[in-house]
Amino acid sequence: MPDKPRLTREQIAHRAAMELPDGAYVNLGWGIPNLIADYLPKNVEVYFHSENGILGMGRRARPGEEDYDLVDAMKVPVTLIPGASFFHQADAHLMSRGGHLDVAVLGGFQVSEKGDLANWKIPGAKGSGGIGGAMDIAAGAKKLIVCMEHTTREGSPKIVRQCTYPLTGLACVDTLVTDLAVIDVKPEGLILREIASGWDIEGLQKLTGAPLMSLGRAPEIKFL
Amino acid sequence: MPDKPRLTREQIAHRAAMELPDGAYVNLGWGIPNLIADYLPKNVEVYFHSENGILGMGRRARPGEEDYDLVDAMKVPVTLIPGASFFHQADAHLMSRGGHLDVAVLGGFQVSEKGDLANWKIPGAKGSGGIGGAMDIAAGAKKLIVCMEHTTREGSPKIVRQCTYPLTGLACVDTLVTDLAVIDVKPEGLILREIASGWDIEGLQKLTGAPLMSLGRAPEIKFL
Amino acid sequence: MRNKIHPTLDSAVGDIRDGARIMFGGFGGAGFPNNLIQALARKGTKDITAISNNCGTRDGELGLMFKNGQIRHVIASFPGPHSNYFQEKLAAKKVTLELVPQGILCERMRAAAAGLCAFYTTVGVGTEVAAGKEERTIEGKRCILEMPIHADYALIKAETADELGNLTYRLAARNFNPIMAMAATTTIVEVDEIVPVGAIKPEHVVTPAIFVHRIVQAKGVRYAG
Amino acid sequence: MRNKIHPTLDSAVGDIRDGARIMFGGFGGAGFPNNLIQALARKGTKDITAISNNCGTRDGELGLMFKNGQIRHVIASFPGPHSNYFQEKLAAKKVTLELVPQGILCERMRAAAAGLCAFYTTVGVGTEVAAGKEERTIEGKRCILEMPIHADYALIKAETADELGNLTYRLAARNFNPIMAMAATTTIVEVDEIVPVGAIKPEHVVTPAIFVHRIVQAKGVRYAG
Repeated sequence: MPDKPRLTREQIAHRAAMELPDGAYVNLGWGIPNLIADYLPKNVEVYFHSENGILGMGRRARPGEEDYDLVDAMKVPVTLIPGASFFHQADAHLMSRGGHLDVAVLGGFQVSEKGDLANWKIPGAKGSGGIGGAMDIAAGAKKLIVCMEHTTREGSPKIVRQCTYPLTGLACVDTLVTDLAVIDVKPEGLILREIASGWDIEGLQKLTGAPLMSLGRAPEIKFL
Repeated sequence: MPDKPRLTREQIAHRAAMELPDGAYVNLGWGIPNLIADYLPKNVEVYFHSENGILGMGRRARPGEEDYDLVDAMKVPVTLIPGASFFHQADAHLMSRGGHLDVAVLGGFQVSEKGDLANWKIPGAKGSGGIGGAMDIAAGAKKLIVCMEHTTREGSPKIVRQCTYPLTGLACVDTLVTDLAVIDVKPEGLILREIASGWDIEGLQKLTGAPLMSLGRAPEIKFL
Repeated sequence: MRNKIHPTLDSAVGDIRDGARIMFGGFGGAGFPNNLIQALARKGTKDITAISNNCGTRDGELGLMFKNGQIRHVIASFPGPHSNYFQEKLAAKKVTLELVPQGILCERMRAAAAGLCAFYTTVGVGTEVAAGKEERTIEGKRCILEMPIHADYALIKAETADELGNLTYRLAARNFNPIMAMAATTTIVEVDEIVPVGAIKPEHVVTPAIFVHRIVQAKGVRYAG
Repeated sequence: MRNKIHPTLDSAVGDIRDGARIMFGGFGGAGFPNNLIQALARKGTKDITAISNNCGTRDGELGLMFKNGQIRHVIASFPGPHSNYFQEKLAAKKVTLELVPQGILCERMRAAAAGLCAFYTTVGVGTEVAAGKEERTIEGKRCILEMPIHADYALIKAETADELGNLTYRLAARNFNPIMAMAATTTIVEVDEIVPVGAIKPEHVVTPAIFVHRIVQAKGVRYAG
């Protein structure tokens, strides 16, 4: 039995982009979040922060346009928008940790019903692993959105009662955008805000490791 | 009976200026230290730091030359030398507290035999008092010189076993330049390095509230 | 795009309520937001906690705030002998004062800006400023615990803002202003000049726009005293 | 005037002894002191404790130091999947690693620079990085105690130095370099260009000369990977 359709990675990014308010200062993490800049609504202007000391990052550099002194946190050559600024890495993280970023969007391996995030290390993976800026950003952003698939490739829930992967931060996630749902993490629990077309909360709950609540029937995810 | 001659404030500053090594980064406090810049030996180039965010402060501004956006820590209009830089007050004190200043020279009300300094508040004085940057500078400079008269106007020793005035910092003073002597504060006690012309250690000891030691007969203070 | 530019000084401070905690930039006559202070005097906000290096002079800087009785508590490093209105109110117990070493004042504001919970310093150990503070020994050094200083507003002065709020400062008028801009919830800047977006080279920005919430152009009132 | 300018890369690193603690600037391919690293490889200093965000790539940045077996311990936030020489040495237990969140890495270096003894942060609470660290609750927030990271040397890269050591950086090649310059006992900078004293506007200086001890002009070797 083929599964009902899920959002693509690009659609997750598209839906997450709709969460960004006009004028917001935003940090985008690795993975799906890095696709978000392509899906900003036309009337929304946001300012992208990079933890290597850039505010006002523009699109990625086109072939021939690359300057390797101007890279983002993924080491990819980028461009600037007018009004950009540079600062050192401690000031960059003062911004992320000190509550100056309006929104940060990170990828996730697991999110708990309390909003704990695990996104930096897979247990048993080879090599050193690496934290990067994720812990500072998770701890400090005014609003933290996590973009991820709803389940692992094997079909296990990535939204769980308690994270089993190494943690990035405690009670830091505000909103989850997955390939099946938009979910807000509230003191009372996980509140289903929107659901993928063709899915219902019962079907979704089976793929979710923690109880979902809903205020009435959750509307379908739509794209602006 | 008239006292034997003592150094003038200008001579104290002159003698203290001779303690500054070539190329040093130096902060000068209020009072006598502020006169030091006029007495630098010709072959010595030092860089003056001001805690309001200047490195490379030059002489005071001449009449008609004043720019009130360019003042020193005493609010007096100053000039810049080539190669000066500006930075914010937290970085200015990162320099003073973090051990980046080679020498700081402060005024003093009392200095103890252990090198404790009291220089910000006279007990019983009216008003709020004010600390300013003295505590950070006292705590952090690689070498702290205190310039002061050897005794109060009433003739009491300002060099004491234990400070009775409110403290600026503990065990922070390295060298004292007074109107009667140059004294180093060492773990073993106060070591008389030089003495004013016409004075001997016995006469000096009577005006000093803590024991003075000397390696042989201390030479006279001379001016380059 | 959020419009951060306010048409008047009065609108820029229009929502500052009684009891607000406010940082005021400036040092030694340079970089004080004198025009914003005058607007706050006109507004008449009371019971202010003021965080500032100095407490002004007879006619200048924060002096007006004390003259008007708008400030209830002060956190400062050097109120200053010429801060006569402050000294009068302090003597009359109409104002309370917390004296903080200047660098620690900066550092406590920066801790607030950087989301740090507290820090240990050797500065002030064994002095009056250590009173009531936790002391311990770390790596053989006696040190005391210092807490962040947060504020609802920072009133600062810069030379130039672009329309997004990137700031540059003139000479030593920089002083406390960039630190306060980072530390306060809402930063209001008066500037000599507002320039188009892109007019400031990205490497020359001192305060990035993320820290600036309201911009107002003001003809500078300056006090040498 | 102290002459800070070294004629060669080799003389600039000439006194770095085995066992030194060294900070290496750079992030994401930008702002690495690649020429100084090559000089340090020629010198053959061993048992280095390296403090750096990354551990280099196959051929670039710190990679060479690991390939040569010169590094014994690393403090880093993101060693990186392409840091193959580091990963090999780590797997072979020839190198030890302390993983630190990137902003805390910056902040611990800044604490060393600023003469602070320690600080409390919420970052890392409840995670692996909290292991062995003191935890307490301040103002209702769980936080952990973090210690300064000192170093004997910082090897950094800037675009321009004047003859006194004032530095400016190009674009995002700034990154860790100014922080490390402030934190280390001796800061050695390789630059594209040395300009006369006075050529950099005082407001545009990013790293003031007080933090810079040795300057060497180097043709930049750059690694995109």
